[in-house]
Amino acid sequence: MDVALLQGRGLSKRFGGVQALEEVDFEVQAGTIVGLIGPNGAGKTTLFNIVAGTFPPSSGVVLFGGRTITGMPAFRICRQGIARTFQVTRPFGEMTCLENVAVAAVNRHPGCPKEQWMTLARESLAAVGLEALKDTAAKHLNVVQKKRLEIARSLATEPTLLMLDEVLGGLNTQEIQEAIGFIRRLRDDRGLTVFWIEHVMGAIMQATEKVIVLDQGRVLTVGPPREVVADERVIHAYLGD
Amino acid sequence: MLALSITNGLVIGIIYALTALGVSLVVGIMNVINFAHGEFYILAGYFSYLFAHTMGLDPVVAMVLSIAAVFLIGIVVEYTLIRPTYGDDLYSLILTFILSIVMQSTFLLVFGPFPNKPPNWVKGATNVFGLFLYGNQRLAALIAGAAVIALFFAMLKLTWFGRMIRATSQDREMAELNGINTRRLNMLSFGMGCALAAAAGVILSPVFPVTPSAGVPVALTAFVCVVLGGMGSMWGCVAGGLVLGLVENLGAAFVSTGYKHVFMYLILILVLLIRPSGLFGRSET
Amino acid sequence: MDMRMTKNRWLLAAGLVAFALLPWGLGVYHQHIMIVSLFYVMMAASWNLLAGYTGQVSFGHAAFAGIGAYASGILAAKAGVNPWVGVAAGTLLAAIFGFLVGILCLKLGGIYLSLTTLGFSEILHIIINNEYEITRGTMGLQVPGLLSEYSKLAYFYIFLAGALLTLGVVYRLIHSDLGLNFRAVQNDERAAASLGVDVVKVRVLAFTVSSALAGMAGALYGHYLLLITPQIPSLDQQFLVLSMTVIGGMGSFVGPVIGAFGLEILSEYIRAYGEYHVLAFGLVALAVARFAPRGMVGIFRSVWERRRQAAVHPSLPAESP
Amino acid sequence: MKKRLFFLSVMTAVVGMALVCAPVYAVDTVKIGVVGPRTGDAAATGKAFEEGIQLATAYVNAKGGILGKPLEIVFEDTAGAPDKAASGFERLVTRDKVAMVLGESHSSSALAEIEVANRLKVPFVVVEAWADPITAKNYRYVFRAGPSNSGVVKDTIAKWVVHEGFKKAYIVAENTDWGLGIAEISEAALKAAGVSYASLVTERKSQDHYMELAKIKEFDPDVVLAFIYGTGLHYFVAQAGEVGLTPKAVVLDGAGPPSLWPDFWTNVGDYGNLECFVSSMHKQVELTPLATQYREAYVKAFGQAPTDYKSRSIYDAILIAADAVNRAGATDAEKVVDALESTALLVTRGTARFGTEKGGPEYHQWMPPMLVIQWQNKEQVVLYPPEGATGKLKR
Repeated sequence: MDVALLQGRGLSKRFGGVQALEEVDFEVQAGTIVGLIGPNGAGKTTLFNIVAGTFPPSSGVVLFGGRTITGMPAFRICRQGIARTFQVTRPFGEMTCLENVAVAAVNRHPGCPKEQWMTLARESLAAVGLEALKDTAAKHLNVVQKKRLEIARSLATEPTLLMLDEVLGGLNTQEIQEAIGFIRRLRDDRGLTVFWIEHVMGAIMQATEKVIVLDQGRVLTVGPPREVVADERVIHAYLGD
Repeated sequence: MLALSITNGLVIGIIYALTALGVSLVVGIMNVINFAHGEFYILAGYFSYLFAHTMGLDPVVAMVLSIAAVFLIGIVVEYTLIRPTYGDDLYSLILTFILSIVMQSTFLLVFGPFPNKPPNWVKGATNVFGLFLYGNQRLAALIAGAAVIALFFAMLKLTWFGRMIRATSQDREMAELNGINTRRLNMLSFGMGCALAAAAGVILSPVFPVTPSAGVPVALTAFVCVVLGGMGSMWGCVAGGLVLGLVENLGAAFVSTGYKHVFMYLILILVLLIRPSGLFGRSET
Repeated sequence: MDMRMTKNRWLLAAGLVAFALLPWGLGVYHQHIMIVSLFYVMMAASWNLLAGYTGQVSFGHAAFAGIGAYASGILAAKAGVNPWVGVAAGTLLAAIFGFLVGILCLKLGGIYLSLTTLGFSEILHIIINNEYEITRGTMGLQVPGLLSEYSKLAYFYIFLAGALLTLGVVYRLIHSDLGLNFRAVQNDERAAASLGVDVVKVRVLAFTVSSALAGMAGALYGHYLLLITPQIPSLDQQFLVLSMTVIGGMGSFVGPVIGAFGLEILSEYIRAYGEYHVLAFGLVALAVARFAPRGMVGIFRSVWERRRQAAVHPSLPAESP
Repeated sequence: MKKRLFFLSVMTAVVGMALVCAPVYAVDTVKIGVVGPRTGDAAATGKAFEEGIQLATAYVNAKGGILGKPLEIVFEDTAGAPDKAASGFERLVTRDKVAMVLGESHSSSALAEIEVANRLKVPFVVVEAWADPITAKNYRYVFRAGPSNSGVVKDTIAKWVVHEGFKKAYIVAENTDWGLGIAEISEAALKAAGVSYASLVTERKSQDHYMELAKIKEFDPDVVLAFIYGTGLHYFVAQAGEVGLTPKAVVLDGAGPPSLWPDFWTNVGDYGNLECFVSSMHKQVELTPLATQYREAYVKAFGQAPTDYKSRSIYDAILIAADAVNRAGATDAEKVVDALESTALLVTRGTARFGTEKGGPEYHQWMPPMLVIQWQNKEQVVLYPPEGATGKLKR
């Protein structure tokens, strides 16, 4: 079959004396929604940071569309078509929501007329339903709005792969359903591939085609969500002894 | 000439290292560069002069008092000026830079432009290995400086406070997760950094009398030491100090006396080009 | 909205014309103060581009002014080059040095820039002192003026043009796509990088432009004073520029202009108190940086906003600086 | 709120303008400007100038003032920086409308100021800035009632070196124009006198002179001519003692005042003994009755004997200026310059007369006699010139 859009091979990362990731292999197929789960400290965000170029792995390679992107600086990886959100949101607090999104849009279309990227920015903001707050400084938003803003920014980079880091935190049941619908539509309508760290298991069960489980820096298991949840090792890892 | 330049290089190097340790500590713990570091050094020199010369206290008592006073002032400065800017590197840089100018002009008003010198501990000079004469006060400064550095490292290794410092400078988030009160730690380490500057100040002021603006070159050298040794690395900064002392003195002896202080910047640029994390720094965060 | 814009524009134009005519009614002494203030407008506005808009503190801004001044001065005094060509050369040289220092340390982050620029300014001082045969050391290098006839009025217009050029460049930059990148980097460089902003490039660019503008200001200043001394690239000068920006309002377009005029005029009045005046500036700058980090502009703006919020219209249009 | 803000800014503007334009309602005086460093590294000189100004103003006004009006001195700070000096000078002329300007102790500042003096056509009497070009430029409005580098070296230092029979000399110069300039002149003078010499440059900000001293020791000189101003000299003298260069060799402080500063002895300790320095003042060498009168007035006003001779230098300059304006009969610049050129006034250091022959640094220059003094057990002993000597060189 087709080559995976995103592939990691033998990824390890060590911080000082701590082994955060050890020999991790994984694949994310184009056009799928893949969940990344695991208990706290399993290395999920570290893996995201390596893919996104925040820091290089100690060893191993990352392939995107079949080409290696290991060790590329973050901004270049973004320009390859990988967008990510942060677990703890990082809005540009002093800038308005529209400006926040415009930063992403303008770097997607450098040197193009302002109209073009401003349209993209407005559309992205509208897609997450924040258009009414476009002139509000990002620091005044609440946590949920900040998460939406991050997704809008990511969309404005017109990515092929969207990496979401716990975007459902703080939402109620109904909002979670809306969010799941939204993410599915991103895939169905825009053809985006989604790589998703989430603690809300219900969402993972509902939305993903495949789940990768990390524990203590290693891949515990990979498979369709239903199988994974039934796996004893996974239950063990989550619940402990 | 060679023997003298190496000896003098080591003496000056130890002194540089002592001054730089305070900067390194504060950078490691708080990620703040204290631009007023040199002024705290000078302040201690003035205190020591005031206590020993004007008030006639015993020089050793005067030195201890001066260090304690500067430690307290450091804590007040951290509490009032640095703490509110925490997390904003930009403002802590600007604030400490302005603070250094304010302190300089205050010194000028209070102590005048003349140099002030606390009394010598010892007099005369010693013939070292029959090779050259060397000022006794400098030898005493070398011993005192080395003793303070040793004491500092012992504290890092052996005490609870030292362990907290090492843990925090390695990984701040981990330290916070492990329940270290970083606020109090910040305050103590800033005070400690100032106290280290003060220790250097009281040890050195009998050799190099203090003037209001003499803190600037002191701080600059300390910064170069810290970058040279690797930001936040304590051993690196001691090594950086020794390297600087030697380079300067060998350079002055065999290349040019007028460009003595340029050598250290050349080394700095080389290090930044070749090994930006410094001679002993960790290569990534 | 449009009406207000055009009205504002007219007001701005009228204010500028009034300002441009001002020196005709002033004596030589006050003309001098105006010229020096305009020099500081150039310095503070270009420093603000760096510190206020990309969040990096350079302590070598005065040093870059020195590079411009000495390059232009040496060319004019020793090689007989036309001072205007010299000013251009000085600006270019400052830009080149800015670029080199920038790529040397900017990928390492902000603190390294601050330390390296401080070291840079120190090296420059030592070189100026040691190479006194070329630079005349602390004695100062006597240089020709920009015009064959010395006229304060003419210098006023030259400096006004220089200040407008500087402000124009800064305005264009911060209102272009780049301006967005600048502010993004200042707000959160990691988030900016994740959105495709080349953080190092943005910083090096801002640093290069800012250094070039400082070089131009320094070169013009040297040819106005007719004497170039190590005072131009000194830390005192750096402190003054920093205080002006901080007190006026860092990260705001008009802040440095207010700061430059305010402090320069104030310093003429408190000059009589000699040694107290640096201390007074320092204390004010410290208080402002600590309690009102947005400076005078920030204070005015918060008063303004509070007044608006109290008014009937609850909506809050974006304030453009 | 808006109204109040508007009102506030208008008030600020009005008060500002009022300050700018405020006419000075004061007693009708003759104003003379003084420039000097009141802040910065050389603020000590500013203090000395202030003392001299106080005594001289009292003296002149007691004798009836200038043109029948009281003398008023406006003292402008230069901070020792040429650009501030130039604008300060200009401010004295354009804002305070002074008749003439005196003072200065930095060559760099003076060189900037003479350009302004020449441009604005204001008589300027330089007091303690030694660089030759100040008078060598032969500006009509510029005078110097004080030593010049070449004057000090040729008339005093070089002659003293020969007089004491020194064979080998070492010149140490700080890396400023003054240090490097006077070192160059000294090299030429020593060469002409047949004294063998070597020289090196030291950094002005340097506190550690061990390496330089090691080099000097290898040369084994009889005398070290140290052209280091300020604190640096104290470090140099103390460290020269530590490494054993002195007392075998004699150190001459070529700048003078640093050896007289109040903290000299605390800073150098016993190593200050037998150090020599150049000065224009010594309490036992009072060449004129006015010198004695000056010292008595000083003691009366400040409770101690004068230390820094620069207070007396500015005192002399004020007397010379008052005399010239009185003889000119007006504060008109041209008349004052003419009067200055024909000055023959007895002041504390002798009879002031300005050279009028164009071409060299002697134009518009009065070179007062300088002394070489040695510290002998904390007592100042004059070694040179022989006619004023109060003792012999000790080694």
